[in-house]
Amino acid sequence: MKFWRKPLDLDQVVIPHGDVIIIKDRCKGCGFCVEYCPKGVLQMSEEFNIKGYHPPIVVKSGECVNCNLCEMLCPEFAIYSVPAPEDETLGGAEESLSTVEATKEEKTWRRTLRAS
Amino acid sequence: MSKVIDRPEVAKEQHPVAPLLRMDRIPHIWCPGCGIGTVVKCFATALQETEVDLNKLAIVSGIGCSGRAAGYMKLDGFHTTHGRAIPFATGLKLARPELKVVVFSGDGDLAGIGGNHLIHSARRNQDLMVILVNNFNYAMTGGQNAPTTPTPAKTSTMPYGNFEHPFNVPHLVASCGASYVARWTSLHVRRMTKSFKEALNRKGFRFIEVVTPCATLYARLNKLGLGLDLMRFYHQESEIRNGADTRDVAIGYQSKIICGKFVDEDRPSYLETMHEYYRKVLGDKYVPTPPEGGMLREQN
Amino acid sequence: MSRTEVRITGFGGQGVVLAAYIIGRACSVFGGKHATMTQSFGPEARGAACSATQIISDTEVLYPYIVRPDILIVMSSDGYDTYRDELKDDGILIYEKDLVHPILKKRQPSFGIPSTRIAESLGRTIVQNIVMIGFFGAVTQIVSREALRKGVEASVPPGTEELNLKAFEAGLAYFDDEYGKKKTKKPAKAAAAGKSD
Amino acid sequence: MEADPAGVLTGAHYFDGDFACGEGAMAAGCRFVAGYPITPSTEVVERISRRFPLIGGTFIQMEDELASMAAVAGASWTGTKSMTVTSGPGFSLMMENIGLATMMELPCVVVNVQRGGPSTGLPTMVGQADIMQARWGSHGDYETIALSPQSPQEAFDLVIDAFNLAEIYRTPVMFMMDECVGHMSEKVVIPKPEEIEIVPRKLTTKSPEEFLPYVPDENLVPEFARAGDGYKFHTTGLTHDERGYPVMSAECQELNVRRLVDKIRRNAEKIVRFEEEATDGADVVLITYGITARVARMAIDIARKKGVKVGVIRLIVVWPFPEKHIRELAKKIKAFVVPEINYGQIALEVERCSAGNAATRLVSHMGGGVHNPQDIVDAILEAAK
Repeated sequence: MKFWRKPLDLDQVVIPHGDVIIIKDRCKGCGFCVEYCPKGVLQMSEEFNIKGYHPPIVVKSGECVNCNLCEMLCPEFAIYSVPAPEDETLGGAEESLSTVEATKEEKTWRRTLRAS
Repeated sequence: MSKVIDRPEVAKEQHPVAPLLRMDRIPHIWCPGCGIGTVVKCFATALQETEVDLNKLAIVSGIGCSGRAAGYMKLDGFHTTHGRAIPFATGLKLARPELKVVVFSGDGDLAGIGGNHLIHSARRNQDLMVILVNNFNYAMTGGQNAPTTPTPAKTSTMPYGNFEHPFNVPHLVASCGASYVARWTSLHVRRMTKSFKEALNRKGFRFIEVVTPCATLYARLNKLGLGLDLMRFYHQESEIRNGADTRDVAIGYQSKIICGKFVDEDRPSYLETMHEYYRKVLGDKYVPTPPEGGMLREQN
Repeated sequence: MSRTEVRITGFGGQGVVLAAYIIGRACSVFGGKHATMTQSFGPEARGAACSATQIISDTEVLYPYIVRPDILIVMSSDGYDTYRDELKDDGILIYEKDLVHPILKKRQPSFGIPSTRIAESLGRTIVQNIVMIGFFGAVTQIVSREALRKGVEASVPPGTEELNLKAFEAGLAYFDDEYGKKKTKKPAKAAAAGKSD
Repeated sequence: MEADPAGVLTGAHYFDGDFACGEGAMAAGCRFVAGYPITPSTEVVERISRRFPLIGGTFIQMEDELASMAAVAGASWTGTKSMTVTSGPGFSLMMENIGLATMMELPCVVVNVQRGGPSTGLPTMVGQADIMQARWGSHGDYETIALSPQSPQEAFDLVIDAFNLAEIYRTPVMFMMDECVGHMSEKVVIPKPEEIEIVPRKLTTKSPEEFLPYVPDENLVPEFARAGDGYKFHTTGLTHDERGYPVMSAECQELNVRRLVDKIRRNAEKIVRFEEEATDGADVVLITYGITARVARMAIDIARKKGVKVGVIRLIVVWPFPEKHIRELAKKIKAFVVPEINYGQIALEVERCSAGNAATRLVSHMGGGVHNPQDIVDAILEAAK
């Protein structure tokens, strides 16, 4: 993860990981989710859904921080994210962090991530 | 890892707000790029996060695009007549005071044809939560001029541009006495949801205006691009000023949109005032309508 | 089938409507008769000549408005001017002696009472209309004094019964004193006034 | 069931029709009233607003009649017996939401103390010219129930029936008083609570999972779930299916509207109510309602003395109209005489039902007063020729 300025407590923070779920035939191609995904996880696809719109696809799999912004913005109830299963998202370097108890600071950080 | 679900019937059940929606009516009728669905999502999320008793919550809509919201939510949902959502909701609330009653409707419906009800309900500080989705025009009927249309935006009945002065709705309801007044755009999903959560747990007249894109009509008639372009505009031109004087929050054409929580006062609500007053003047003789309503029941 | 039409008129604040109401209530609820009241509404009910009408009958009142009153009770000169001509040629005129100076007609029995002055002497001008009711009852005998008394008692604001009953009795007494003993003017029986229709 | 004693002021009273109507509503179990002041109906809500805080009811004076009727519709969804009160101009404003209540199938009572119209007309004086508006005033096809009292006592008695009919058929019921009855005071006897028969709201016994808001029973009336009982139903003024979901199709419109109309029409014989006197062997039959019925009886007495065989039908329930009965009667008599305080409304219905078999003679009065009985006598004599 890139930071404009590295947080002092970066080593204590758990960066959540999420899976994006797209219900593509519900999509009307407004592009809100693609535009506002803070991690650039999504892109409009070339594919048409049954209504003839281009639904989003996940292009940066593993980058999702499960912030739910796509889910909140989507007017069609067509996309949402869920926490990624632990075994898939936690690589060796981050493994030690997974056991760190959530601190007050961490919660603040999460809220900051979630702020639109 | 990340996935695209191709089996809608499975995904339907999994969407976090699915339990609050009438999934048998989704997809809804709103246009691509319209923001009403976003407001519904945020409201549903607020309901989930506040854990209000959904059995005791009613949603009332008037007519128009936003008026369809009551039909998509799995609540006691009332889709009423044009402009009359607030008085209808008033009847529901007063006849069964334990209900939480939310009015979800549009700017034309609530501030235009229903404008009289809006101001009087705010004046009484009636125990209603009102979500006004403002897309600056009468969209369902084809983009006609609304009481919120900024000057000189074009509408289908002001083809040369609107010359009428629009309402500054937060100021209108605040000056009438509403106890909670906020405005967000449909881009401010977190703050909007937070406002909904706060308002759900307040008494009195709680008013939240949400500025949303109308891509099909308002944006097209004014060559403002797609819904996404309007969202980008909100991103650039909205300014959060909590506690702002509502006199300063009028919305001009493509001007800055002042957002925030403007009013949050602990004023006695209509029901509180009524109960307190009757108790004072009638004493023990006062028999209030029971919380579960004044319905006659068979005596056992 | 007897039908007696009564009009009561006065100025706003004299309790014209309440007087008519009490008479109607006394006749129907306590007196076993039928009594139908109508009243003037709107601006005219608050200004100049206010009026209420009462139709008292042994049978159901079919026509709710008065045609020509058998009894005209006037408590103001405005009311007298407005309604004097409609009184039946042999109708009974009952008037507030100090406020109304009627041109008496030979065939119209007339009975005056200084009801306002009497009310003043009882301490409250406001009970003037109740004095008038007592007087009306004594003059017309259209319903028993007892029924009228009950009508007054049941219709006045709680706590004022005593004063109002005093006013009522004063009205009765005035008649008994002024007219009752004189052989020349017998009580005009309502039955005599009420023509068969 | 019996009336709730809290609302019943048992005893002999001297009330005007408006007060009697208000008392009748409270005796019927009405506990929500929304209204807006208008002469000559205001005394109804004045009575109610004084008594409601003592008996557990809520009155609110809304900002206009549109709001009043909408609030009544909302309140009815809580199972509370609800009513609004108005006169002609306000009745016009209520029509939109009377339509909503009809479409949503909401029991409620709309009192119209009729005055002279059109427009502001004669605010303090009598009229009967809203009878057709009661029938057809809201847009679209629907059937309505309307009652018309002739005295303060009936204003009390019949408004209870109005509430009961509203419950049985899940529909707004129009209570068509007139200024004369509303403003006349007479003796009104209010019985004991146990002598007053009340129809309570019939709630569904189904669970929320199996409940659909617009599945009709054998009377074509759907079962009711109140707001706040966990049914989470949807209802709309749009044409809807059994789930209450809007369906924009001719087929759904056919089912929806046909049932709305038929639930009254097919039960019309049960709802129709009139008083009939001496129609057997009559040459002339008067059709009357409201205050006019009383005045007409004077005319009948006079006409009978002149040897005319006159019968009379007094409509207690004005809508539905006793169509079948009038059709039969038309074959046996010479003429109908219809006195009403308008320029011919029920007369049109009589004429339609008599289908050319008997003449129909309107005795119209434009309002501001009641008929001179002689005018009705003249019409009877003319009709008997």
